[in-house]
Amino acid sequence: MIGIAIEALIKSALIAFVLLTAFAYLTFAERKIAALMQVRKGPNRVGPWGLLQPAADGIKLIFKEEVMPAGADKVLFFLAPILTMIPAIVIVAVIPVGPDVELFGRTIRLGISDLNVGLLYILAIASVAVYGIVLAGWSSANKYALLGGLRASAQMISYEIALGLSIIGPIMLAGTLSLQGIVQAQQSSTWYVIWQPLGAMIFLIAGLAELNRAPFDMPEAEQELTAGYFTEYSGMKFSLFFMGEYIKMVAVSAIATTLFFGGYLGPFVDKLPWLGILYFAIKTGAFLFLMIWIRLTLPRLRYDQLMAFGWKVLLPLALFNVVITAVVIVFVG
Amino acid sequence: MIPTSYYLALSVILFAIGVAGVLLRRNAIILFMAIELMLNSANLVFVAYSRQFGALDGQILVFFVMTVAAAEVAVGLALIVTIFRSKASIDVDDISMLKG
Amino acid sequence: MLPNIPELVIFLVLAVIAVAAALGMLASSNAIYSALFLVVNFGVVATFYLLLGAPFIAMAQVTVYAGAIMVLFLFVIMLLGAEKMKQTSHNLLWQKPLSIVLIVLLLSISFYVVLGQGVSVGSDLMQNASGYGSPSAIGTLLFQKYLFPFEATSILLLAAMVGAVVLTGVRRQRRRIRKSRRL
Amino acid sequence: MFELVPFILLFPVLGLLTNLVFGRYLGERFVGIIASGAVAASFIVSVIQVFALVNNNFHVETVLVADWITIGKMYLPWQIRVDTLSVTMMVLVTGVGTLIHIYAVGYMHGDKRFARFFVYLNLFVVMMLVLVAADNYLMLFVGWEGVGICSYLLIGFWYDKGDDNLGNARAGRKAFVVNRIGDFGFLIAMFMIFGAVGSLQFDAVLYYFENHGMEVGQLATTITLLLLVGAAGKSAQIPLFVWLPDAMAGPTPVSALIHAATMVTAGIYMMVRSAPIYAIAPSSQMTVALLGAGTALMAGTIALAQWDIKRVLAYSTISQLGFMVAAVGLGAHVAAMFHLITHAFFKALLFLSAGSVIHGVEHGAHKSDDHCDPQDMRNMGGLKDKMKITFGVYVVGAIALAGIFPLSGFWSKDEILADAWHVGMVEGHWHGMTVYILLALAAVITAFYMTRQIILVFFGSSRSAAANHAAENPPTMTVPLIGLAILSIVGGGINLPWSHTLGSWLEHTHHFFHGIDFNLTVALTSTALAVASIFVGFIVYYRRPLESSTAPDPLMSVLGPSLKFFYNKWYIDELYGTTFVRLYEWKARFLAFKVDRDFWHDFVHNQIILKSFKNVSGTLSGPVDRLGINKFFDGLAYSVHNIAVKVLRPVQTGYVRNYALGVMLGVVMVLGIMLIR
Repeated sequence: MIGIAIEALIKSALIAFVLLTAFAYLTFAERKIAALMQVRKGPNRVGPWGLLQPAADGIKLIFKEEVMPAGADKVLFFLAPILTMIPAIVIVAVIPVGPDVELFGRTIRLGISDLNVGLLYILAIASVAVYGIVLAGWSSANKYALLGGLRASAQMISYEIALGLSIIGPIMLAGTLSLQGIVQAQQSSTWYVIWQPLGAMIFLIAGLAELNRAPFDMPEAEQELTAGYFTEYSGMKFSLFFMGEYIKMVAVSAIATTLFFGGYLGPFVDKLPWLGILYFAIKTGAFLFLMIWIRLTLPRLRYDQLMAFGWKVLLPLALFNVVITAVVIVFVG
Repeated sequence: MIPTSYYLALSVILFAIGVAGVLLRRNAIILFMAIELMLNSANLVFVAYSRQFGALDGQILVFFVMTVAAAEVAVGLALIVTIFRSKASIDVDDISMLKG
Repeated sequence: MLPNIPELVIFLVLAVIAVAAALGMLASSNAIYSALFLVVNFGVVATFYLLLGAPFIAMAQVTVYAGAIMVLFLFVIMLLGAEKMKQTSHNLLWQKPLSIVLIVLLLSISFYVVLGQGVSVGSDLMQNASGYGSPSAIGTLLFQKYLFPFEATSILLLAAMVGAVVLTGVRRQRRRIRKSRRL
Repeated sequence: MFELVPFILLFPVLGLLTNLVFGRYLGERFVGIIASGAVAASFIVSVIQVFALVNNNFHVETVLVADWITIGKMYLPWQIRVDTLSVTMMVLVTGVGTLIHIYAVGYMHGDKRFARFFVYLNLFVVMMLVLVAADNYLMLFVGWEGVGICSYLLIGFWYDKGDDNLGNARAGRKAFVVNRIGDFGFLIAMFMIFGAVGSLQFDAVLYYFENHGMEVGQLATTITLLLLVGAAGKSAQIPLFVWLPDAMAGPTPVSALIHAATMVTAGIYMMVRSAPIYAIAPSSQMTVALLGAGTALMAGTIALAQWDIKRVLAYSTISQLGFMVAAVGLGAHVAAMFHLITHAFFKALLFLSAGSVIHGVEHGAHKSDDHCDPQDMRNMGGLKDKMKITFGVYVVGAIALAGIFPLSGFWSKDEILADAWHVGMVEGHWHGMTVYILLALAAVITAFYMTRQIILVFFGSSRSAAANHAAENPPTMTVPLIGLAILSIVGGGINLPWSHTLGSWLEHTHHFFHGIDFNLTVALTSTALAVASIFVGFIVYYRRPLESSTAPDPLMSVLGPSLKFFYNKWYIDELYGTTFVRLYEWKARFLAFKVDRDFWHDFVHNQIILKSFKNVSGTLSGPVDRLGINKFFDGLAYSVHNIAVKVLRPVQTGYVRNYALGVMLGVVMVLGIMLIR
């Protein structure tokens, strides 16, 4: 009993540490990749190749002044960034990063938990993630922030449906809601992206929209809303929002990897279980790169286009995908 | 194992609070939330009894209640928005006339 | 058979949070706070579902109530800007005392019934059987025994969807706005 | 393959439903395609049934469609009988029906009730198929009545035309009423059959009569005579033939389909179906044979004197039906069925060609503004160059009808004559010889009036502007004509004397159905008579053609008053008019004016009932109502009003929370009550 608790605690701490580090270096990576694509150098002064830049940024943000707007709702203004962060970290709990390994004489599952309702858990947490943004927008007592918050929440609610429908394909193929189960099911067939190309596409697009990232970064459209829901935020609270967004990027990439790209599976994983973590990291990293690439490539959509796309294109497509998958499963087996 | 009656007691309290919300508050939205609270306390009873009798039917019922609640909220909030547009108020005491 | 101490402590703490959140919903003057208190309450109830061996229902509770319904509430409140209601004159004088008397009566009757029922846990047997409350068990029951109610529910949802769209439809909105410039 | 048989009925039903519901939106082309396609599909299924029967060694097969009536021991299913006889009829009805449907698409072009026409036509096909597919007398009767109603609907299709704008409607009514007389006989026969056998299933009934032949001879005679009444109504025999000529008021495809090829054959079919009953009633067989032969001759003489192109054909039809009835009476069922089939071919062909002629002349009438009667042969003449195809097929039909070797009519008519000869000379029955002589005379007359018709219509010079401007019709009309013409030429092939194909085919239905050997004497005699008759016809009409449309018939000088007698149809209509119709009209008038109006309405109703009601209601409304009841209810209303104002209105505050409080109060009260109990 105690052993399990300690193990869970250690794993949680590790995951939190990995995620925070990933956040820091994801920002760095994004700036470097952007520079690369725009033929310039990017951060290169702090440390070798600018590797310490994230640390410098962090220190700077900590020492910035925390501004509290005049008409703001103080409690919620304070609570909102935290509410944004928590779901982003918590959602990772059910993702398996590798197969079971033997360590110190006990079998350890690489992943905090393996719920039999794992995917439902992910959907549930994803649906709660709206609160931080909505409340941030509202509590700032700022019209830009409020509009940004409302836009963000409408966008997230709308795309959540397509997101939920797109993961039904892997669920039906694997016959389980457990992520570990889905990964193992992909061992016997192949990666589900082969069977579910449309589902994977929809998941990726809806995922981007859930993240409020380009080309769906409407809530923070600078030209119209300055910085959207975090217009009034500064210092550490601002960086929490930032952190939330990048951790969510990692989370979405990890989920996509698990559902459609075989998770930690790869050659020799059954012999060397630790390799699984490497494979998982590589696949997730590829997704993160893809997201950055998309951001640097595609222009932002107009808001009405975005909503119309979500409801009129993505949702019907996702429904179609579900129906086709069901029909194929019933008739082909 | 927590006895079923503890859950029942808790849901009775929650239900009573919901009733109080309906009877005492005048904000239509809060009134609505109080109704949701009552539904939730009923759900809790269903699930508790579902465990006691080892039958899943209670959970199924909760599932249906949730669906109904979702439908109810969609229509109810649409009504509130419509009322607000014509009255500029969501005080239920202001909506005492049949004439819009 | 009484529950063991850690379980009881967890239950009591959660129950206190639930009741406190419900009271907070009832008492707060700001509708946003009410909604947030209610979200907390729903979260706690979801935890109770987990404790009661209903993980599927728990997740559905979070997704539907916390994730969809309450967000909708928040959304409407913010959209209308109706978080703080102006108090207008109050002419229902006997409403409040009578309500309180009735609520106390309801509570006492219910407690009399509930506590008079005695302490029972129910059969561990079924609950400990693997698959109790799992999605597949629920799904099997839902699509076999309760297929007709399930389909009826889908029609209900469709009706609600159409209703909501019609009630707040664009055409109506424009005309209303033209008619009253109060918005 | 037998399970396909319900589709024979289903296709036309679907077709008619489609046209009924969507007809007015579809446009002529689609309505025509749907209606014709439905019948064509039925035709294909019917042909499949032929092969099914062959595969089944010709054994009869019944297909249960639905249970219908079950009362006590009586069990009448909706069941389709597939045997050689019924399949023959199915193929005939759907085959000829298809061609006529296609023809009708062209003929009815531009009619304002186009879709309705095809609904009726499909309904007719359905009903006829029910009739021939029936496995019991009651189902047969359903089809029997069904074709009757379709006939009524279709004869009166142009109900707003004819004399006084009512003529066509009257013709429809006449057909309906006359048929009803026949149905009356059929119904009573059916009741008697049920009384004797306890079932209406063909198998049971026929088995009963075959095995109780001696004991029930008297009963069989009565039943068969009653059945004859029914057949006479449907198949237009003496004395009930008067409706058929009037039925020419309907559109020509109707005349072809109903009054030549199918419906009128229902009577023949029914008698052939009931053959085992007739077999044990020789006296009624004799009656049937003489009646048929008499009809054949009488109708032939009338046809001789008519001017209306379709009317000639109508009487010719009656005459040919007389041949068939006579054949049935002689026990020559195969010959009857054979003639039925070939007659369906060439009479449909003749009617449709006549329709083509009428259509062509109408066309000419529109063009030349000459609005003479387009059906009157006196207004025609010289059409053979203007309508070449029509002329060709018309001649084929006429030769086939006249019975010239080797066309189909020759083989079938000769078989009947040979049968009559056989009964008369070989078996030595006096009625056989009588029938032979009557039928031979009728055949001679047939050849003569067909010659007369062809010459009047196609030869000589045009006697009106309309005929002068007549033109050939579109392919939808001419192609079915050519098809029917081919069938009329080769149709005799189904039962050549030395192969007896049809005979051996039908033998599987009743063992005593069999053909008769070829009789060279009879064949030569009749052919010689027919050729001579045609020759005489040429002499009379071709050498001295009519000069104008008002000139008298050249025959007038020869036959004189008897031709007038023929022209007026032996004054049969007048006879019926003075005897039956006037009597009924007098009775109806008496009932309507004396009994109904004077007694029931004026006296009983107005004097007794109305007056007493007035008195009673006067007292009720005055003192009782106004002073007693009204006061009471006024008071009641006021008290209700007061209660509402003082008690109920304050409760209706309009505040939701108040109402919720009320609900809560109720909940607590119910809970409390439950707790106390």
